[in-house]
Amino acid sequence: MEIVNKKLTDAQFDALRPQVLSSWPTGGDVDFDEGVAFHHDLPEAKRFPVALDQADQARRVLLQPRAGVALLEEHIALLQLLSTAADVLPTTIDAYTRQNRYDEAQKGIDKSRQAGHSLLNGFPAVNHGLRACREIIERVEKPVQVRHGTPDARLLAEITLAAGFTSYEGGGISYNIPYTKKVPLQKSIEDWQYVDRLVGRYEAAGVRINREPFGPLSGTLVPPFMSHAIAIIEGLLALEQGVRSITLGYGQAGNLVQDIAAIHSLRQLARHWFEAEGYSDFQLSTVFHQWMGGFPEDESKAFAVISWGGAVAALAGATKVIVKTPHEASGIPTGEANLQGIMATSQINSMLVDQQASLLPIVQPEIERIRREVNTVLRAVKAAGEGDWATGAVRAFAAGILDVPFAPSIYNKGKLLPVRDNEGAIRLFDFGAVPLDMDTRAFHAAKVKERSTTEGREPCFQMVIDDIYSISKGRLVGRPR
Amino acid sequence: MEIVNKKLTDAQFDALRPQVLSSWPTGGDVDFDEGVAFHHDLPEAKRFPVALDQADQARRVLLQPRAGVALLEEHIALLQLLSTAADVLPTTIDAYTRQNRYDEAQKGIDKSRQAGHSLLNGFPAVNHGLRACREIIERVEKPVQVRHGTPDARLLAEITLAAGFTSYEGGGISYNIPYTKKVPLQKSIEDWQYVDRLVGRYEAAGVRINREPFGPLSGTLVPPFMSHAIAIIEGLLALEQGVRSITLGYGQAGNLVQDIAAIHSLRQLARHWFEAEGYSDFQLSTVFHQWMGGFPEDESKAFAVISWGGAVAALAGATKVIVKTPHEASGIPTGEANLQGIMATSQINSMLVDQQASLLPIVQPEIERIRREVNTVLRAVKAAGEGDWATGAVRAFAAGILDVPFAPSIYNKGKLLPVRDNEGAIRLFDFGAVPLDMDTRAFHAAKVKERSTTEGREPCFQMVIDDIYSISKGRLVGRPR
Amino acid sequence: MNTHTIVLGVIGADCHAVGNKILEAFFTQAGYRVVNLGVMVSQDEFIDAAIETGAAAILVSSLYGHGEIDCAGLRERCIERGLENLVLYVGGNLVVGKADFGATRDKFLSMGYDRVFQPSVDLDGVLELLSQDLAARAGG
Amino acid sequence: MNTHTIVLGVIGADCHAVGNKILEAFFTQAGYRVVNLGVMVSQDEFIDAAIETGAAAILVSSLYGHGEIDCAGLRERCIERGLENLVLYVGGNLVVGKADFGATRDKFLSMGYDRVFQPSVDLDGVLELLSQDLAARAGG
Ligand code: B12
Ligand code: B12
Repeated sequence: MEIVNKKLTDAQFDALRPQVLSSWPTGGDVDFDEGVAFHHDLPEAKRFPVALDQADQARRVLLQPRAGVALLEEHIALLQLLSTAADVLPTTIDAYTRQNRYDEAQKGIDKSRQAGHSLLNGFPAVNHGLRACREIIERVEKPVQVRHGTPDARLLAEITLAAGFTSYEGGGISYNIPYTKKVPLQKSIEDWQYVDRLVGRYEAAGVRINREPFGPLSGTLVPPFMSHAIAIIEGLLALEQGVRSITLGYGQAGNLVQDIAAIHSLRQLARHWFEAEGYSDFQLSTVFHQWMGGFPEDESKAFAVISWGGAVAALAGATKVIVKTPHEASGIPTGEANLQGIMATSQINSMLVDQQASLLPIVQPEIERIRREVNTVLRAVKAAGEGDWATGAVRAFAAGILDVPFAPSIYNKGKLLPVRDNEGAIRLFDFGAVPLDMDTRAFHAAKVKERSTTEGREPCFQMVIDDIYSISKGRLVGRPR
Repeated sequence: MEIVNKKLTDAQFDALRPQVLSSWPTGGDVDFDEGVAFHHDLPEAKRFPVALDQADQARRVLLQPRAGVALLEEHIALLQLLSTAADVLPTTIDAYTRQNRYDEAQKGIDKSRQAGHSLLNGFPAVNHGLRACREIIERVEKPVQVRHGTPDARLLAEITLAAGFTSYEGGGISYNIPYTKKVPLQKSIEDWQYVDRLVGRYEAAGVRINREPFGPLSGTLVPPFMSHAIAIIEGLLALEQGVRSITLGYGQAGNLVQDIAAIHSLRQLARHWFEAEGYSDFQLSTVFHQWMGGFPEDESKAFAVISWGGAVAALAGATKVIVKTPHEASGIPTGEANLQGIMATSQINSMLVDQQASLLPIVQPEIERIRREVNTVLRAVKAAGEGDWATGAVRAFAAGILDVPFAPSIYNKGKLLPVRDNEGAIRLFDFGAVPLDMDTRAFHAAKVKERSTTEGREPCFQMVIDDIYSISKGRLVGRPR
Repeated sequence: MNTHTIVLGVIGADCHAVGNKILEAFFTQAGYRVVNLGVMVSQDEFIDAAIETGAAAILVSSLYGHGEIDCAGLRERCIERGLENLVLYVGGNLVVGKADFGATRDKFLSMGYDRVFQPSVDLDGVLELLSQDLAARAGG
Repeated sequence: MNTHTIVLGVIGADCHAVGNKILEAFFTQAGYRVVNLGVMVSQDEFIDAAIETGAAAILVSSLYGHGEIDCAGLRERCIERGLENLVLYVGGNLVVGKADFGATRDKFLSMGYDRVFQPSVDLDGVLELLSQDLAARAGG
């Protein structure tokens, strides 16, 4: 049976729940009502949706790092350090937990204890369990979000939300296609319906929890219209399950105009589609990810990339910016390196946040372009699903209507080929099976031609490879040397 | 007798020369013809005007640090280190030499030898003399410029130019008003006529030496029209003496639109005035100074300020950018810190240099405004001088037609009071005696009012002080807390 | 031109796909027969593929930080399964955190990898080393 | 409100004028009678002004890095010229380069300055210290 975008009934949800909670021993500690009671007692300062709302109202950009280590005390100390400079905090989950490999996560915890430093690339929240997660919320004075990359994130959600986390990243598409190889899309969308329904239940119990689809996807030359289309679909799926606070994300491309247009169009398009599909009374915000592709190894150069991300986040007026660090090219950052990224971002952010208005005139045409592309693709997805967004998403990926460049999933066609134009904006070199209209195709082709003329070479896969390496090698457009 | 803007005759120049060369023993080594011969043998790669030309043609932005230490070997090693990343190099002169206090410079050299590290804030080129300066040129593989702040820079010029330096910063106004307290403007302009005439003589001998008036002046809230007016006057004074390669400078204000407009208008206005005054056959380029006011102490924040400067230099299409360092707020940078600033700038520069065109539409109105202000002021200066730019400059400062905010010179009125507007652009709060037209005044007043309404306080000196501190405290507009 | 077969893949629970796709394109263009297992490859999958295709080398990638855990024991397992003469390379962001590469290299050399590479490695250089190592292995 | 006179200035060949103008505004607003000598002030000019105006304190600024050379001997010279009881402060970027402030402070304390300040100093705090020090000096 194909999946449908329909709110899970209480009976359906309750039937799934025991199996979820018993998939690892720590699931047994989850008590929804106790969780709700704890949330009700949380001070405003620890609530993610409140922080987002206040930021949008004050036209400020919230700064958020990524951070997670293997052991609880170290993790709390890390977040306490970062909370001196960040506005909202993460708990980044390790990669074994993301694949539900709790045995291996346990090995990672044990070896980290022996080694005296973290051997895991995140905090294994499921293994540590509810009490430990609760301690994070109790001992950290700012809102904390679960950030991960988990196709089946049901148990993780049950534990962390009951523990008091007030925001949960991910989605059935965005935490599958870039993060897995063989998980069927239908399966991950189904499992995320569960997560969204859980959030919807908290909402119904008076506890607002923010949900954030993962915007950047593969982080590598993703054209804005594609990540927007997917973000909006995930937003629709979440709304249907009762989620009411949604943050849609976008990963910096590098071209100033395109990136500002992307944030504006994301906000506009999401509102439009959410309302057109009959949802209202939602709280919508945006998150801008500083450059998500390969970073330069040199830390000073990394600071420049970070600063440019901070600059554009401010000029675009995103609600939140996810901050990279000078260690990005090398490894999980130390707390200090993480702070450095936040400090640089904070400086440039507050220097530029008053300057948004002057750029509006030049971004309008690009907003219009993205809008047209997104609308075309979303209509095609809806048509593919015969009106149903869940079915539509699954069929659209199978048909290549939705297609994420450089994603590892076998359920992703991988036929769409992006390339930068002469000003560094991401355009399409091969449209794959994405059903863009003729004018749009002609526009992309002309832009790519302009560049290939400048460089005196035909558009080719080497050009794409050059673009993948470009920022790590100190440029934006991967010109031949 | 008042000073006039007239090419020094050979007789006048030759009469002054013995006195200049004998003002310190090392002057005796200067041999103009030998210097010319040395210049003729210099490879292209060591010639400043060539580098500027190539950069403008390739639409690249040259990166230049500031650097100078007390002792020769250390200074050469420093430049060699920086030449791995910089495009063109400096030799920054110490502050005693700038005041012709060669005795004290000598003490600084001696104490530095004892201490084992530099106790001077620059390289005392006069004390070290011609042979030492020649060694710099011989052992450093890129063009080197003398950067200083010297009201009477005649001997320094004789020595360094004969030694093979191919660019010389400064001017009779820009190296007086911000750098001295009691040197009469007439005196410094006269002394700089000598310097320019010397450069003109090299030019006549087939040796092109670049001249660069110091654009940023006090580095503190200088409105673009004021620094432009002064830069253009210094350009005219230099042209008259036979200089042919001129780089006009501008210090970053912080507002994107204003800064881009400033670089564009500087280039346009200079060309216009130079040609209108009958000069042709000059080589004109621009230099953008990364933020010249107080820096944040935190190095990560400093990286953000540096990166923003690098970004705007690229987006504005300046010929050259002067790079700050993460040590700026604290002290003369180490070579490593200097490299860090260059690396960050290099990264952001090459990421943005292809994106200039898209910003043009939004900077036009500001270009128009600056053009109008500069033209008004320059016409007033010319009128004050009854057609003579040198006389005009002296009288204009006396009358407050030219007025540099926060400058220490007693020959500067200091009545002009700048303040940031709501988007961080520098506007005028008190016009002093600057003869701007009524529409322009109304525009400034409206902009200042807009901000004071936002902040709920009258424009006042405290607002100006807040703006002086703002970037070092992590913002651009100095809002009340 | 050589006709060696090499196996590529990203080990463990690691999903970083971009470098892997570039390596595939690069070694293919250089004339190798490339068997690319993509991301999230287990030790046994690497070995199965090498046996099946008669590969002369396995090039393991690990980007996400768990390399230290995921890569340990691969050499022993190769030998157990009869792959005595295999060239074994590993590259990427091999450990958690920004670490001194010398120490990381020693760690992985002592696990039995023939060569250990940083992300910033020049691939043309790798090509040369690989053909040397394959020649030496064939000769020895 | 106090009615002490204080002398301000930037010592040596130093042209940094901005901080000096802010200090003048700040101490004036705080009620001091401020004699501001501006930039490029010699040791003797400081002392002449202090004698002439009966100042209770001299606040020396040095931003440009030659502080170590320019500021040495001022205390001795004050005493020579009969200013025994003067409060002597110094602040700014006192040495060449980014240095550990503890070492810099010790260096200037041992030159006879009563207090030594970094650029990032909170001026309200300085105000308090100054009134304490002036009171103590008057009492002692
Ligand atoms: C893009 C990216 C992602 C994307 C990946 C999308 C996709 N499916 O491919 C997304 C956002 C999904 C992602 C997720 C995660 N990522 Co990630 N990611 C990156 C990033 C920014 C770029 C990687 C990239 O594509 N580079 C471009 C390619 C061309 O380079 P490359 O991958 O390095 O490969 C080249 C070389 O390494 C070399 N090479 C590689 N293998 C081999 C083998 C041999 C034999 C040889 C010779 C050479 C060689 O050649 C390749 C081609 O040039 C890097 C940081 C960086 N490099 O800037 C982090 C980074 C790799 N990610 C990291 C982490 C930790 C994660 C997460 C666990 C989340 C987290 N905790 O932050 C998850 C992983 C979940 C999982 N299950 O794997 C860390 C790893 C930390 C460490 N080792 O200490 C990094 C280093 C960032 C950081 N500093 O924290 N990531
Ligand atoms: C603007 C500036 C200039 C302008 C000055 C214009 C003018 N006439 O005022 C120009 C461009 C002309 C200039 C020139 C030079 N400068 Co300058 N300049 C700066 C800069 C960027 C800002 C200074 C400023 O205005 N700050 C804002 C004011 C409000 O802060 P402030 O000056 O620090 O003053 C405050 C505090 O220090 C404190 N304070 C100061 N004195 C005292 C005293 C007491 C008792 C107390 C309690 C407090 C106190 O209170 C003040 C008010 O808050 C600084 C670096 C920085 N801070 O970011 C470099 C800096 C001061 N300059 C420096 C140097 C070296 C020079 C030059 C020699 C050129 C060179 N080699 O680079 C020349 C000086 C020539 C000369 N004869 O003096 C160095 C000094 C290095 C060192 N100490 O190791 C600095 C630190 C830059 C650097 N890192 O290299 N400069």
